[in-house]
Amino acid sequence: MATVWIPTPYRELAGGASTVVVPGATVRQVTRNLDSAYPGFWERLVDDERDRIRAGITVVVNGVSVGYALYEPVGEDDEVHYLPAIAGGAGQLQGTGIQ
Amino acid sequence: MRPIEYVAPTTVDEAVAALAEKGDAARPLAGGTDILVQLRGGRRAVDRIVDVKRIPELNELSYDAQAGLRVGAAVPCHRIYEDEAIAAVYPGLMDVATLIGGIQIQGRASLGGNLCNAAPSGDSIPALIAHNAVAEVAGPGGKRDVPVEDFCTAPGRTVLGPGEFLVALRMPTPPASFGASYLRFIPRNEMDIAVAGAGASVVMDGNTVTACRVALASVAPTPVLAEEAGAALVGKEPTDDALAQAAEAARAAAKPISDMRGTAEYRTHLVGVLTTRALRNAIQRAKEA
Amino acid sequence: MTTVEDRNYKVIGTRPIRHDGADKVTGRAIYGIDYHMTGELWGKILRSPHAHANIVKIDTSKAEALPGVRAVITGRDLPVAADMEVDDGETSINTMHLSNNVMAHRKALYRGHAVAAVAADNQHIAEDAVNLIEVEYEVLPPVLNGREAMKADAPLVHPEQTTKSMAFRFDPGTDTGEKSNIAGRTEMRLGDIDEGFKQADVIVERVFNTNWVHQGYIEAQNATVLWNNDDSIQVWNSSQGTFNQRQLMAEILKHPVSKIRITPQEIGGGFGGKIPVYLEVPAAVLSKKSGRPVKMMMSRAEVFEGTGPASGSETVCKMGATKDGKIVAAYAELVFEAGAFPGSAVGAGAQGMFTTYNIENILIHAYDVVVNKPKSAAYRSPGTPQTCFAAESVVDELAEKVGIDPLEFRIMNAAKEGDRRADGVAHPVMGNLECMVQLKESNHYKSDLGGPNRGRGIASGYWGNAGMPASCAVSVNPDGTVSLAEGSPDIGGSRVSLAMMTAEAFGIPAEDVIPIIKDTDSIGYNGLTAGSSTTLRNGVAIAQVAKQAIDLMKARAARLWETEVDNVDFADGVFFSKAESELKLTFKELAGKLMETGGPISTAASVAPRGAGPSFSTHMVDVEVDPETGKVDILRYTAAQDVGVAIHPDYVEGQVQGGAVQGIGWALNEEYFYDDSGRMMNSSYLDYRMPTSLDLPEIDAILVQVPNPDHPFGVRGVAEISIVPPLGALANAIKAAVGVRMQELPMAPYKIVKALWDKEAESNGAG
Amino acid sequence: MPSEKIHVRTTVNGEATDFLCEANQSLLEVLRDVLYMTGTKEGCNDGNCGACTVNLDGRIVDSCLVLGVEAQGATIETIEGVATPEGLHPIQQAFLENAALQCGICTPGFIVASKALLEREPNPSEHRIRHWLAGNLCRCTGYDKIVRAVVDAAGHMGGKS
Repeated sequence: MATVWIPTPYRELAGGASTVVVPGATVRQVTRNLDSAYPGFWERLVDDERDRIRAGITVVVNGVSVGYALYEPVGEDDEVHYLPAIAGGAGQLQGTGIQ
Repeated sequence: MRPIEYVAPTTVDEAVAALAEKGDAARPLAGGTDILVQLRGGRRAVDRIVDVKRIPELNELSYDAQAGLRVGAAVPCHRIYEDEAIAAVYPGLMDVATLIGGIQIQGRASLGGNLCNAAPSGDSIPALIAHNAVAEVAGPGGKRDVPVEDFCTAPGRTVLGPGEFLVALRMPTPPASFGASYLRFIPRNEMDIAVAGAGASVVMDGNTVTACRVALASVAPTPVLAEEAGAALVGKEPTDDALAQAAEAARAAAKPISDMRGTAEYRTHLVGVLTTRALRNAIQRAKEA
Repeated sequence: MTTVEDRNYKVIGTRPIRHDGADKVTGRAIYGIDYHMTGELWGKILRSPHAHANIVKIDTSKAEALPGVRAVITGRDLPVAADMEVDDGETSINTMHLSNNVMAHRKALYRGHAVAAVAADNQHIAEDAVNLIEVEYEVLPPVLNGREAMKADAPLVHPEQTTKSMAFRFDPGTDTGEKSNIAGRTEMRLGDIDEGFKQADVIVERVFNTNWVHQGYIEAQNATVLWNNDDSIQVWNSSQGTFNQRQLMAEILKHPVSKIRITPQEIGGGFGGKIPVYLEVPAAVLSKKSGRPVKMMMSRAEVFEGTGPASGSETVCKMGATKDGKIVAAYAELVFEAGAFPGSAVGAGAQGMFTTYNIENILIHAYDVVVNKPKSAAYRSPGTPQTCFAAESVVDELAEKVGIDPLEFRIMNAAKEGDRRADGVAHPVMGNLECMVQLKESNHYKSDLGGPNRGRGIASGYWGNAGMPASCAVSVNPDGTVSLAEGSPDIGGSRVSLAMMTAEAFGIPAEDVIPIIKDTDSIGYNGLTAGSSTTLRNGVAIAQVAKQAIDLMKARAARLWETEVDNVDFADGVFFSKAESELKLTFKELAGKLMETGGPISTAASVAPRGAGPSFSTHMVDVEVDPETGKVDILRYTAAQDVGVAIHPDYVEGQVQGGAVQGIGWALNEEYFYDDSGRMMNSSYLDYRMPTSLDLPEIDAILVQVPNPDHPFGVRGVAEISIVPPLGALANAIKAAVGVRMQELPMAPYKIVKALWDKEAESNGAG
Repeated sequence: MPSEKIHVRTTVNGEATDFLCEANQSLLEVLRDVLYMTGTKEGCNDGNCGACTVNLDGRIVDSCLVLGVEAQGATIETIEGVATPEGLHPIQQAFLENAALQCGICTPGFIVASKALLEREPNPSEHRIRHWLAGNLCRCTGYDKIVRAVVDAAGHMGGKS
């Protein structure tokens, strides 16, 4: 099961926890399962219309940025972070977000 | 830039006529390093540019021990600092000719243009004042002389009337044991506008100052002659105390504003620092002269 | 982990002459504005003279009547943009805001905000015409400072804007419903901050301010645009990312992305500032209206006032350490001025702030605040110079308080692989500690200062770097050279670094690779020339295209040798038979036989690399301060930086040196100087005061090479980090020289003198 | 409305060159937009960056601060005249070998300025080089490699640096 680090402002949603362990083999599944356990995350993190992580957020799996892609694989013992997408100009409309 | 008319007269009289015909709507062009920027930025608008560089008198640079120095109004800075004889006799001019702009600007900009631009920060003006320079002005009424300290009347304004323009700057041959210096403070080492500037000249008799002039830039609406600062040293040995009195008098003559280049308080402080340093430098040069 | 020496490269690490070099030293290189088209018009923008004003009425009739004027437009000529969030470089921006920024619609939000535009037969007529446009403004009070803007009674830049309390900056988050200039707030928390400060024996808390600064690229923004009769739009411009700009133009103009082609010309610097679109949009609309190609270029004042500088900021920084020198807690509150629209680099500033150190308890509050200044844009390690200036100043003071040498203190607390950043992510392989150690071993560190009023300052910095997608194509030429098609504008020598990686992969000299930069229709998607990512991401694509091409060539060798392809291998530029050792062909030899063995070979690949590899750097500077004038002279400067693998060491050093000098400018003199009405008073190079050659000593670059394990050539970004440490390093050096702790940038001479006076008054008062 | 054009005769890079320009056009504008010699660059258009440096009658000047009409009878050398058919000038070669450029927009100005320096002073000190080039802004390199390139070129041109 993956360890999800809860973005600080959303820790209330997770009962104050800074990390939670949820199952899932992709970013999408992990985020779904996170939302099932603690409702509200999906809406905050996912842009349903475009079927991607919201603009300005990047997902980091085990220290490696996978951008806004929902279908990236997540391994059994991986860590998943949802971070601001930032770099020297990185993270554009069709691009991957940046760690 | 708005459409302009360009004329390039070859005599003083033609230039006077070309300027007089248009009044305020005409402007002389020498090195162009200020006027073209102002025209492009919309800070000045003229209909006619009178290029004075083709008039022989304005390109003349001559020195002899009897007559002194004559610098045509369009003579670019580099001609001054590349003339070793002039640089040796007029060290204050040498200082400003080498610090106005960068090498490219010095290839074009003239002391005359710097004076006529009449910026409060005009670096050459305190040095010219320190060297007792006189501006030779031509106009519809003929020629007249104006001491440089009386030339600028307000930021960007001078005593020049309609049709008048600057022909040359004249400086007497300095007496023996004369030294001059101009120092300015800028945050960078080149390509900058003085936060404050001080020009000084002294005549020494042994270790006694017999004449002294101090002039300041960037601390008043025009560059100013700080007469009291010079007077404070005359008849005295340049001790630390005497220099401090001169610096204090210079500070009193400064009426700076606060702006992006520094606060009024800081500028007044700099006047003291720069006056002291310029005086020390001038005295050193006088002793070596 | 392999070292760079283990890798045994033949081309990587050498210093060939750049492929575009002859063009650039002879003046033949074509930059954006050098591109000319028959019938082109010159466009010019009318900009708001007010920092905050409603646009009541625009009368363009006099401008339109001027002979030589071909088109005049205002914000009403742009489509109404959707209220939708999109990514734009290091920040994200709402499409409506993006559109409003290139041309004001109903309100001018900063001085310099575009309100109308003209196309005319030449630039002088265009300028005259702009001055004939009459705009009636209702002037509103501006808000010019982030802290002021946060107050309840501050004028609202966007009256409908409410504060979003959110993970980062964007919807939906939690909307407070409260009308505010605070566009967003976020926090990062690691460990237990209260517990951390309880462990501390010494605590330092200070407030730091930085002013707005500009990237300062020498080539102004420019664009030549043709809106053709078939509604295709062609753009020739100076761009840090053609694909991103194509998308932004499509969003603003509501035009199909496939009908826009951007051909990047040579680019005269960017540093983040040429990621957004500005002139491209009005030039397109003017072209549509006039039926002619329209060329536009900003004046230098327009560049300062009408593009995207780096945010001004306030940082409250509090850190605690034990008496034996372990940093145990770090707290910060960041207020970043986003400019007229939300989206500063405050998130990056928060993430980078304490990242050089292993600190278990961290809390950072960050605010993104709109003010009546230009919309901020990326500038080299966006957000991080501001916050690291604060952190590195406080770290220095902690070291002083616990009596440990500042470099030793940093070494003791240096973050290492596996340690966690403020946002919880564990560090990968990186050379943070190695930079500090190599600096400690340098001659500079061992040298004496040699005079009064001199001081030495040290500071460290972090930048995360970027990945981003890349597409490359190679074709093997019959003479054994390789043409490399790529899509990232070359802003500082990337052609040569990409050619070198290509050469390495094919086993040929760098000179035998021909790198060509393509337009948006001629190559697959490419990310920005930004985020220190160009060499990194294209290197991943190059490794892939080279492998594909070599595999195809192995099959050709097999055909020639009448053997199975499995019997053919390739190493060091030579194809050889595993079965018969005498069968060998160099790359060049085989390239000459392609036509006889099945025809030409070219391959293409698109990649989206992961694992950019973070950058760390520590700088050391010696200064002398004139206590009478406050002038700071830089005597000696050394920068140690983990560069992964230096593909072309000269250009890597150049990035280190150039960034250090931009940081020096930011630290000492550069700033946006505003009057109370929001007018920038120093919008020229003369008064903005970037460093000249005479203001600097040699900049020594120590290249620490800790290869990025996630990259085929070990590359990690090198371009941005170097601007982060100088601010703190100079503040620390000034403190060491004359005993005053400068907390506001720039550390201009008048401020240093004032600080010295205050210190003297304080000691007199105390005495 | 275009005003009347003026006929100007000059020598540009050794070739007799005539052009027509309006009085408000700078020499920079004439070079770039009338003669299509775009090697000379515009950085600030107010004499503070040196990107438009040309040699005018033996002196380096900012061509943005010269009117085209002022060039009547003048001898002008631009970046386009620095290399010869035989090859690059030693300064150009030194800029390449020392990686003294990144984006390259300031490079023509630096090369024209450096050439004028070395023709005047074959063996300048590092400080003199920094002083001479202070009117040329570079935002990419931090100047280090530019200064080194000029020192190197001086050596190749006969100076002893």
